[in-house]
Amino acid sequence: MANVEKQVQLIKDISGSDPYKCMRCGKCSASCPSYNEMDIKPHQFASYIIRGDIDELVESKAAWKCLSCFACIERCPRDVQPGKLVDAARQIVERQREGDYLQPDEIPALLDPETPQQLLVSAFRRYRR
Amino acid sequence: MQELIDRLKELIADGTIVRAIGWKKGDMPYNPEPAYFTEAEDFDDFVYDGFCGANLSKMMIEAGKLEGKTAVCLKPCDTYSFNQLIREHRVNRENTYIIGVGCRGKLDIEKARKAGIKGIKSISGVEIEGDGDVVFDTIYGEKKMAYKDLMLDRCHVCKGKEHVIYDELIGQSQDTDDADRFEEVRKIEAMTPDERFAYFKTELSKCIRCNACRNVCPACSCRKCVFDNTKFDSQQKANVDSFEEKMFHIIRAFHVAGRCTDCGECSRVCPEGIPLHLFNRKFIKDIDDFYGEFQAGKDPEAQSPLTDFTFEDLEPKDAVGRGDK
Amino acid sequence: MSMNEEKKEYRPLIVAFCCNWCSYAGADLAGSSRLSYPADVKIIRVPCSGRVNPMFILRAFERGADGVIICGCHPGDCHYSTGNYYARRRMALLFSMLEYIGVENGRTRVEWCSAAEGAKFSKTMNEFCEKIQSLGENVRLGDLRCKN
Amino acid sequence: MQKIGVFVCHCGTNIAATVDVKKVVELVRYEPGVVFADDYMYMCSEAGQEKIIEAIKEYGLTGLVICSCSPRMHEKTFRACAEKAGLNPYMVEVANIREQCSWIHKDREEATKKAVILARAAIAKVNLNTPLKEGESPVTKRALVIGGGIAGIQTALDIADAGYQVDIVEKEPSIGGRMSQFDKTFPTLDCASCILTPKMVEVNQHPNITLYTYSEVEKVSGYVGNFDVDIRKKARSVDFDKCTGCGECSTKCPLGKIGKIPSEFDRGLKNRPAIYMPFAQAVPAVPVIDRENCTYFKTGKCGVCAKICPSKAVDYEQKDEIVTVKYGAIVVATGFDIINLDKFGEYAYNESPDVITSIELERLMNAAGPTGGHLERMSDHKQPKDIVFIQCVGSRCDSEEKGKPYCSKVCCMYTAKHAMLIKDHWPDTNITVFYIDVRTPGKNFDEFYRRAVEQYHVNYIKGQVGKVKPQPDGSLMVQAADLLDGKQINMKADMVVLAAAVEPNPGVRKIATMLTASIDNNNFLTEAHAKLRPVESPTAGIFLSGMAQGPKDIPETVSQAGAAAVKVIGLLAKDKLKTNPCTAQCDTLLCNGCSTCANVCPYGAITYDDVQVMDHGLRETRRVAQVNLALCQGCGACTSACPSGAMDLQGFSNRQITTEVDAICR
Repeated sequence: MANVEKQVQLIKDISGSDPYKCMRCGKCSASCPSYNEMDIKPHQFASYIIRGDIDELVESKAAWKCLSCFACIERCPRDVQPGKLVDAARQIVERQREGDYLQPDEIPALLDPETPQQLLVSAFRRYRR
Repeated sequence: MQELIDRLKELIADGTIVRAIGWKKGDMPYNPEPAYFTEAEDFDDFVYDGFCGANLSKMMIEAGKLEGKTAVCLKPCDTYSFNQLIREHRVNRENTYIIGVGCRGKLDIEKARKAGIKGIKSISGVEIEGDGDVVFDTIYGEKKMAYKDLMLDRCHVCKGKEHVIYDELIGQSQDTDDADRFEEVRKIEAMTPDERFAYFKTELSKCIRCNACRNVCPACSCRKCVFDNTKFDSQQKANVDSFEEKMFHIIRAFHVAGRCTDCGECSRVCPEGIPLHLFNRKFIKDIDDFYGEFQAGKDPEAQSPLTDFTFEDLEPKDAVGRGDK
Repeated sequence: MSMNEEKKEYRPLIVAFCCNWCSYAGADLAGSSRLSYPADVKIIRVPCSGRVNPMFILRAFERGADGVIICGCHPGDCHYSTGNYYARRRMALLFSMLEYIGVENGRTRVEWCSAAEGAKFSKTMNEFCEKIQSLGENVRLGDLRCKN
Repeated sequence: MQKIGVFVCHCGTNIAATVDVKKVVELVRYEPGVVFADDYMYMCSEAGQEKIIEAIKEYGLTGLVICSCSPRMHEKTFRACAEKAGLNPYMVEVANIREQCSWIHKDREEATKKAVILARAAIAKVNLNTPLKEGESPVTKRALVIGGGIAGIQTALDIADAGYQVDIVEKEPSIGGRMSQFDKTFPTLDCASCILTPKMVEVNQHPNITLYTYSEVEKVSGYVGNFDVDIRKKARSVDFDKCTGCGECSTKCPLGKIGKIPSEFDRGLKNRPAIYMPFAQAVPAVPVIDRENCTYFKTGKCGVCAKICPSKAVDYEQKDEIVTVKYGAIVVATGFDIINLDKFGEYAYNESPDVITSIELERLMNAAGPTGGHLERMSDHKQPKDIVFIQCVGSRCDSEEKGKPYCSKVCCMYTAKHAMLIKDHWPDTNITVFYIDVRTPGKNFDEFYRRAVEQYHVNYIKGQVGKVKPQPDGSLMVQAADLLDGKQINMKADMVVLAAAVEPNPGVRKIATMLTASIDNNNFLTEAHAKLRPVESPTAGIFLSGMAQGPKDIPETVSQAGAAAVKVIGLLAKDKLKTNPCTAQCDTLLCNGCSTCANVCPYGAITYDDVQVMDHGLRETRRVAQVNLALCQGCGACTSACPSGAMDLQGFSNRQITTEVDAICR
């Protein structure tokens, strides 16, 4: 239980967004280009985190089908930013592998087939500025 | 000086004025005191020299109520104070005849004492018209000091030799401004908070609450000081540790903020030598920085910065921490 | 600074002057919205921030307050049109003077808070309490004449 | 020494749940001056007040401290209660131990401690209270209504019908406001102009109503009962008395044919001439010249309208005129507009003429509108087959960058109305409404919405639209997700209608500042109390009507307009108002006559006089400040500016505040 709370907190910390702000309007799902590929839809991310079903979210296909196109982040009227939430879920998986913080020049050497492409794409989009 | 005496006598004789306010000789050559002159023989004691530092403008508050006109001798800087008093309706301009007297800077006997000059019998070279050194005849012989070196600190940051209000001028004035008015304030601002606190603690702990600063100050012109009325429960004379005791100087400085002309009388009269003008000058500097340059007493029509505002005024939170890197 | 072996939990004493029209109502709104802030804050109702005489602030410090905050209507929104403008100048000068004599920054604060800003009121008070908590007990402002 | 009674209220559990009320009573009992202390479940109740009255009589109390809810709530109640028992009402102080204590603190011990301190401060203050007497000020029996929409019209009519003079100031050339742009109204589908126009005419003909159209409030001074308002009557360039409203000028204006000036009334869907009436039923039926666009005003040439006007009413030389009028009360009914949609690029409003707002749709469906009531696409003038409605555009957003945080309240209902009206006229139109929630609280409201679904088969889909994309073939692709079916939808539409969020008329901030009426973060005017005083501003004499106060539909606006009118009538019916006795007072023995206070007084309430004073046996004439009690509003600015402390504020005196500080810091 405590572990779940910690994970929820971690997701909030990494994403910097508050799942409780979600009003289930579905603009994210409407905007999502990967919608059909996802088992958990973008507008459901917040509910999973609020309920504490982090494992399910982390193990979902959805987490790795997100293209990090950021359309949902851009359009979310409530600043819940589902794309950031799911990105945080991915980060949790990766951090459990103890691959925590990286310097940019370390990346090429670390690029092993085990690192999910999606994580890199998202990371680059997220930190591009 | 003789020209001044002759003119004052003449004014009394022709009925223009009933009395004059000037300085008369003190018990020592360096401590003349403010006085009223009405009869011709009163003028035997009249003196006006480098040691006549006292700002006589405040005396007009009471003198203005007397029957008939009063002449008052004002140095250039004193006229700012007088203007400020006019703005606050504290003096009766109609009843005042202002003689703008010349000034080449006023002298501070403490400077001589610090230079080791003791046992003074007489002093020469302090006339307004002169331009030589000051010569002390002491019981240890003759000592000399440059006039400038003997000047009050305030005269080194003189506002200028022009009188801003007068009925007639007698005597020449000189520019004595050779220092930066806010340098001392800046020096304190540059200290760490601990140093600043230590500095003011040292200075203020000397205060004996003699009220000399308050009584001499031409801006502190209230009929009854807030510290003497019951409106704030701030007068608790029995209790040495009272509010008044602790906050006196800061409240006094605040009360004259925007009204203080920086005449420097507070520091001149403080028997403990506390540099009280540093409070006032800090307010003046802040007012200049925050709301644009303002010289109290320059223009009696100008709105005081504390009774004025603009929509975009500085927020209080931005008024502090400006020195922090 | 001497530190006691066992540190008693320090709770600051904070006096808040709130104008009746905006900030006091904002504080009421914070209350009816149940937006909590520490009980260290005690509010004194004044008609306008322009009513706050610097004497009151110094008095509070002298009597042992650790922080004083003045809340008023936003510039332009004063119920009496202009009171907060004068307060703003007065406080800017006073705060700068307090800093000048070596008092820690942050013990005094001015915040504009409307009747609709209950959340802002609560947030402001929380921040202010935190700041005062970190500054600790007010020693310097207790006696500006500094005679111990 | 005062004899003070302290009464601590439980407020049910509102206070008692967090504050140990009994303990507060025990601890304040021995405070200086306190002779009686007690607690009660509801101090403000009849029984509670009875308790206070009894105690006043039994113990001969000279001062009261009530520890209860905010003084903004019940100070008046307790003052009246004291008065009933023969005590001066200003001998009452309220310690706010609910809003500022029990409701925000959780720890019982801490909250109790704070309650005691707040009570002590109030006790200390009461010890210094003095009986105060209210003054009187006259009431100007005339009201001003700012805004001539349905809210302002209804307020004005109600006040005028009660027999008081009312002026309406409207910045547009005609009254009517937003409602005059609407086609039909929900939930009964009445034609908007059929119900509004008669009211507009009534306003125009009412003997008690004066209309200032094409006018703006320029300056407001004074106070409740005695406002002075400067109204700028903008130059209409048409002589009011000569014009017959024949409309010949508008027809002949060369710019009307060129068609470069978009009509504000038709939301830019149609053009208008430079001399124009906004719409056919405009009141007054007198055109104005839009000087910014008029060729005569730009180049000095043309002058057609002046030449053809049969009654020679066109007057190019007319100037803005400023009139100053006295009012007893002012109603703000400045209404609303819809938000700018620039930041919603995903909905392609600026890209495609076929993406329109709901107000534009109103115009398109109106028989007097740009298309004569025929629904057509602005791009190709074809009748749309598939129409998509998008709800909550810019409403219910989290941050200012995204939009407005509130629900605009009217969109769900007018969208159902639009859907039904379209289906009624053109039954084979397919209508899809994308919603987040359908909100229909109100009489016959949900029934109305259900009719759209059940009778008209309007397709409601839960899920906000993500994107509207104009297609090369001229259609629009709408991308959304049906959240309940779990399907993403890509739907072709011929027309998209956006339910854009409402916002207060942007001019309201300036007006609120002039009136010193408070305004919230969304520019809605704040009411004096959200529940109990919803049509009054906290500023006395200022009343609120319509959307200026918050989103509301026409029935609600009309009821609020009536309520505001009643409050105004209640005020104007009085011959005299009691004035706040908490005014400034000058101690002539301390006053220096320095004028500092007069410089900061916002009301010009301070003058100086030479008066004879006796100061410790010394008789002299001094220049001292005098406060005009009718003008003084009790802000206290003078008291803080006064160097000598001569100026003091009754009810909030220097000593009272200082003693409160001391009590808190004890």
